[in-house]
Amino acid sequence: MLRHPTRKPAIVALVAGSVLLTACANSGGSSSSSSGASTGVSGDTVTLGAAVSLTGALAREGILTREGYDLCTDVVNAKGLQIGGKKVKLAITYQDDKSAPDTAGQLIDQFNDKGNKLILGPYGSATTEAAAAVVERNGQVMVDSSGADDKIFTKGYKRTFAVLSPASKYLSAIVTAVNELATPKPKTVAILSADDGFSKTAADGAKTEAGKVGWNVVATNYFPSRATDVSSSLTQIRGLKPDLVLGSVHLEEGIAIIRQSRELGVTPMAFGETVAPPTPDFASTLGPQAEGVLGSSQWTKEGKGKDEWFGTAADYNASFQQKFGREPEYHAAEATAACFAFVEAMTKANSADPNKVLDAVAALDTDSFFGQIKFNQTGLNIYKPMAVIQIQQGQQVAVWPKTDKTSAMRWPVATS
Amino acid sequence: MTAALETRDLSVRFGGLKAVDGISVTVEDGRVLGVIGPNGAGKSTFINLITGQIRPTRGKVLVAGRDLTGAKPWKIAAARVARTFQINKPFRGLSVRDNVAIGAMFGAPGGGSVAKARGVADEVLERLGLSGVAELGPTELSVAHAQRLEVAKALALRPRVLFLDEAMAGLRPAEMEPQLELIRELRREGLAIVVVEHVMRAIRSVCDTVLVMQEGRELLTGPPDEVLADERVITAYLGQRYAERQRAERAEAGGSGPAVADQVGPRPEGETRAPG
Amino acid sequence: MAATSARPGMPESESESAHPELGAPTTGPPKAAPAGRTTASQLAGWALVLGLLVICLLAPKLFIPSFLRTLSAVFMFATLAQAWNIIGGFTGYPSFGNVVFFGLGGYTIAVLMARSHWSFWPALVVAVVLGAAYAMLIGIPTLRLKGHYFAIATLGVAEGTREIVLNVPKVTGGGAGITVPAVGPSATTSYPGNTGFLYYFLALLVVAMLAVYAIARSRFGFALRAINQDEDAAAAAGINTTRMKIAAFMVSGAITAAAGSIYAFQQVSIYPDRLFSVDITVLMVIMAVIGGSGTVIGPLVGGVGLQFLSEYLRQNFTDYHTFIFGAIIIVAVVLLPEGAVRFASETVRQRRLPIMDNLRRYRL
Amino acid sequence: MTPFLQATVYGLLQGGLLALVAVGFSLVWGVMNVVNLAHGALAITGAYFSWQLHESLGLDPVLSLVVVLPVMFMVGYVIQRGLINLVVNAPIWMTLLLTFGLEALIVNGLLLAFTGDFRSTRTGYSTNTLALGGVRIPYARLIAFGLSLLLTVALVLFIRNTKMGLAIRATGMDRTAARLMGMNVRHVYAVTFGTATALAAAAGSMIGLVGTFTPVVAGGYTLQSFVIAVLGGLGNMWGALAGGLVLGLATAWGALYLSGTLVNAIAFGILVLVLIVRPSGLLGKPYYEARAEA
Amino acid sequence: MLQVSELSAGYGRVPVLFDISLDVDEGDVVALVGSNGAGKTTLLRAMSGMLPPSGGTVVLDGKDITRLASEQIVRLGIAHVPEGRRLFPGLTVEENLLAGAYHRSDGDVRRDFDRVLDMFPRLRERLRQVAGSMSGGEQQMCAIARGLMSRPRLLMVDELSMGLAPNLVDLFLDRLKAIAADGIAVLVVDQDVDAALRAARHGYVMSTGHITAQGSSEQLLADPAVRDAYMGVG
Repeated sequence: MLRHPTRKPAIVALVAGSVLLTACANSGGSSSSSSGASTGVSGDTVTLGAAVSLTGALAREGILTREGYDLCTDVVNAKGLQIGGKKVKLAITYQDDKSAPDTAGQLIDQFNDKGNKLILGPYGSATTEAAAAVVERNGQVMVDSSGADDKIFTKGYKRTFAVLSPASKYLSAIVTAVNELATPKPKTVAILSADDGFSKTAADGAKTEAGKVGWNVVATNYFPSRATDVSSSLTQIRGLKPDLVLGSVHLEEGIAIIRQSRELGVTPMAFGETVAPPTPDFASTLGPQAEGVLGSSQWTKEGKGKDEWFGTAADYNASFQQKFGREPEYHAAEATAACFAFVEAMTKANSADPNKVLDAVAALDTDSFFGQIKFNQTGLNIYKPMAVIQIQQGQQVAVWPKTDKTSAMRWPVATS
Repeated sequence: MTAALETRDLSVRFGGLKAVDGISVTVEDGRVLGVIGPNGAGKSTFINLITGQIRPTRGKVLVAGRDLTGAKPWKIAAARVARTFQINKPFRGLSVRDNVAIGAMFGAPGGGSVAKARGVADEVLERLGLSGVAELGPTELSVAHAQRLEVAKALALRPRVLFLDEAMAGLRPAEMEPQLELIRELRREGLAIVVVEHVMRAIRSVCDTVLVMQEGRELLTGPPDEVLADERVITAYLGQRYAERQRAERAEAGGSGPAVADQVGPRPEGETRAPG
Repeated sequence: MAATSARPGMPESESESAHPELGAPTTGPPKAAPAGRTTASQLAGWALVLGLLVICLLAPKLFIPSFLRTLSAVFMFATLAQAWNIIGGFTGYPSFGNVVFFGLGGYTIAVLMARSHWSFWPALVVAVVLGAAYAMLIGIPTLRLKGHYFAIATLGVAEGTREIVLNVPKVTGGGAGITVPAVGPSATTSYPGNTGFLYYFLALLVVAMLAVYAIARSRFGFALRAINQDEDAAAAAGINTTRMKIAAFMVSGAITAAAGSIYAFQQVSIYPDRLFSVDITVLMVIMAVIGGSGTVIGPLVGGVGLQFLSEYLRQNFTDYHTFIFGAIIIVAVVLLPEGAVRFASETVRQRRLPIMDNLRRYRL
Repeated sequence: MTPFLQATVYGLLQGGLLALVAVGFSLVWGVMNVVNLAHGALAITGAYFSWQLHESLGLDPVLSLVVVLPVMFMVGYVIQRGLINLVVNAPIWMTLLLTFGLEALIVNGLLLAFTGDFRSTRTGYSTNTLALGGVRIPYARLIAFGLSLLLTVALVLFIRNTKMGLAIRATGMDRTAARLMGMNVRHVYAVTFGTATALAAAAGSMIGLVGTFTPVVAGGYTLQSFVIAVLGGLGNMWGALAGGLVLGLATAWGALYLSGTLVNAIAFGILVLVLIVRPSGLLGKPYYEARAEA
Repeated sequence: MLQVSELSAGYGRVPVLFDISLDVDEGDVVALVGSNGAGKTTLLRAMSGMLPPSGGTVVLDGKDITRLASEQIVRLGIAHVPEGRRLFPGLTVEENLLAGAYHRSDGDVRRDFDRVLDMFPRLRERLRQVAGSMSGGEQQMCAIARGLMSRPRLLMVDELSMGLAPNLVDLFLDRLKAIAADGIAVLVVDQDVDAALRAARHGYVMSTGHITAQGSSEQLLADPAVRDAYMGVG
């Protein structure tokens, strides 16, 4: 028990004071040191800022995104980046947004203070949306690699560009592809979706598209985002015997749909899912069960585009494999593509000044390993089609669009 | 005139156990009722029934004629009924003064501001000779002071009815006298006081009436000397054998003198808690 | 005759407690700070706090913009810790669901501003009132529970409330989140920017600090501390324990809801996963406890210290910061179980570091 | 009718597995009054352990328990003896915070060691199902369910019929008296925690067998353990099993007849309701009730 | 067999025991009596390792056990039947008894089990009953039997008669004598000076943390000064 209780406030105030002051002094001092670099080039290095999720719920995809960014700096620096007549080094500074949108926004501000005006997007729609708002306010420029929710592109932001297709295309691409390639064509489709914004937008897109091609959507069923048990949804649609089951999902729900469908005897002609099938974990986790599952992908190694940094999609595939010992999936590719957009724009503008880069990004019209890149008014890549892949013999092969396909789509997929 | 405190047929059962069974008492202003009985007789439960810690299953509690049966403890306190606990319950994080002030803040009629309550607390502490330890924490007190603190906390409510549950426990004889004198003084001031005690001397020296409880029921009620000499009480307390011995000794000595008055009963451990 | 054996409040038999600490001098920590009267040293302490406040008010001049944002997060968490302190520290009811008020406040703002086109300030008032009302609603049944049961019931309420928000997408946007109209023609209140929000959060922190300071010195605060120490004795002293506990929960809920409101406006787009994240609750508790729960200044110390620490770790240990933070929490819990503030005052009082005392205090 | 039966069967199977996750959590809570927020993280550690053994040695996840159980028992033993025992007597939020820190440490440690990739322990039988009319029962889940029953029974037998089990129960009821019987409470607590950890790890192995996992899902299993432990009554092994089954059924039926997005709401609704209406749980025993502050 | 020399102990800063010395020999029943709050329970706790003494020694069979933990002390042969009995309320009588033999690994546990049941036949009828649901007398039987299950050299019983019907007290005192006759030393603590001293050969009287008198039971019962000291408050 404290003998002199009345003295405590003084002591604790002292402690509080010193803590606060030390903290103020430290943080203030360290972050104000490098604010001079408005061109983005300090010395012979141009530094891009990237807030990615390294911990928290999005950690997995965040780390994949970082790999794509890392590959970009490796390749670009190996080839040598020339800006303003001199050779500069490309660097990316990473911060962990902890999968939290507020932290992502805060990080963008911190980048701004450190002179990082050029921002590579975080993983995920919520974090990207938070980042985009701050980027706009600070006069930074962001190339978004994975924030696909259409909502981001309806807000009139002028400084955020996305190399990727928006969420509404993710699942509808499978509908288009199947309608184009399948015989016999499916007549009924059930859509299963996670209840987060991105997934729901994708599900809505597929629903609209299915209506357009004349299929009957027999069920649209939602489950909690990041669920690993979707059995109830599957039990509900089993009796409806849909010809096609579409999942608007992330990896874990995507795996659960396939796995539990096999368990529960849900046997449509085929399954199609967003996000999950192109991810390496999908086939490795599911093994033979993954056979024949269709997936939408932002990128395939069969893509036809080509650029001077990364070569063709196949070349990209090779360099990624060399660095990481496995094939890239599209999260890495879209990350590299976002980085590429900056590199290309800086080269074109011959400057790393954010406003010049902004103009150059906006005016970009270039081919790449990721396909052709040109942004519209809202910042979306107008050329960017989705690709559809299928798992065949444990490998993902491109089946659509026809121009990029390596194999014919197997249809219907024998399921047991 | 209505009595300060009256219970009618007050009873509670826990499952099959009749912990308190049909107790009716009346305590007038300026009177002291002693409650005695062996372990598990239901003495503390009886207090808890009146002060609202436990709701009775049957019977009535009247405070100055007002029916407060089953009222919450703070309602009872607001009706100026204060109590101490058998196991001291000081507010450990607060100074002795503030421990006492709390009662004045909330229990006293009309309540009071912190400053006012501290004033009241200082008065009470002064009266009880605790001024010197007002700044200490309650865990730093001696046993005697800790017992006094409990009384002080109760007095800060400016009670009309005061329950003292084992306020003498652990005290040395020299320390006991001031405590007894305090009770007499409060009685003179017109408080109705209920004393639960194992120290028979205390019972004999301050009580007007003694209620003897056994197994939740009233064994008998009467003036202290009479009650403490009663065969039934001796037997209830000390068993058949001891009672016989006492009788034999008394017969030998010519049958005079108090019987159990100076005896200390068994400790009342674990009596307050209801089963379950 | 010398002293007797029965120690006040600690009878020889241990029958009143299921897990008595054998031979320990006290069965629990001094849970609440004695409410001091105004003394010179106390005034000095508060003067220091005030000085810091002035420094922080001048922060926009002193610091660069992103630091303002960091600072507003610091203020927000200190506020949240302080709000938790009212119910958890003073009253002794460890709510593990306080984030529910944060989320409720945020969603009130977002829904009113986005759907009903209210401006921020009236919406803030509604949010605060709703925060208090919700605290009452859930407090009436849950505050009858104690210890772990209360903690888990409130946790369940918070998680359940998030699920409700997720399941009414027409109102809340569901998992897709909801966007406060902050810019452009649909904006009902102009967006205050980093500096603005810094002041909002600072103002709220000051309100929270003053509220807790006032509570600590008021009858209400005495009632809460008495309840924390011994609810039976508190009731016997005339305290309407039910009403006081609910009132404390309401104040805590109202302040937390206000923080959530400002946060939602600052973030523009909000999502249920973040606004009802159990991590935010845990941070409140950690900050209050490691700073010193039940003291006025402890949550401020804990909130400021830990938020800066976590920020520092995140910036400098990009991959390992959560790992390190976890380790630091473990060490802090073991070495500073009574909080930094009490540790500091003990150190000053005893003129030595009472680390071993702390280690011995709660171990088996 | 078939959807109902299917949902029921599936709910029971899922509930059985969740019960196995929760039974150790409930044991620790009941005996030591410690709410272990790192419980889910320990389960996932077990999942990685078992997965690693399968990947590198081709060990079947059920067989791998021969290694996983004793090793994880030791891990739990050390955690309790070296860490949690230091704050066992502190106010409850201290143990909550300590175990929360432990959870952060384990989850991020796993993330650093194994990355965030989703893993699954894929065996030859993991794709097969048993079809009974329209109702299908996946073998892997059946195995997991069976193991859950088996381990629960084993735990009950251990607690009921062994000297250490007696010590665990005795210590949970009266620590002081247990000491007077010559029981080394530190050791008994550590054994309790070790047992709980081993059981959690066994559940983790099964999680890997029937589905996928990654470090960040740990928290979800802890939350479900809360619900189940409260439903079943603290420290009550059969209660944990019953609680798991009730939770499994409630969420399966709720998702079938209400909405798939409501499963979590249902779980937490049950939690809050049980706490308010009957804090001792469905099968709560009075002596734990008395012990458990309610 | 057991020597306590100048033992002191307290709670925190409050001293409770002052230089207590006492001896107990094999086969003895020794009574420790004194009024409420005299420090009897604290003394037993200090002897059985539940409360670390601040000074003095406790020696059992020539071995200093002063600083040992209670779980070690019971292994060395001191069984403490605590105040309030402290049975494990949710365990059956049988389990409570086996808990008493927890530290033993010899083969005689079953035999001792039968012996204590012979001593308290009532318990045999209650073997499957949960201890918390028994009457006070039955609980005391169970507690003493549990203490005996540890095969002690010294059995310490705190507040033997608490909450017992007077006629039961006699039964318990007889049993304690029988136990002592088997060569186990018994230290019985009670507030009922008459009962405890009649059962014991020797006795110690405690008052406010001191031993104020000691001697044979007859001496103590006859000594008015002791009676005064014991009555304390009178």
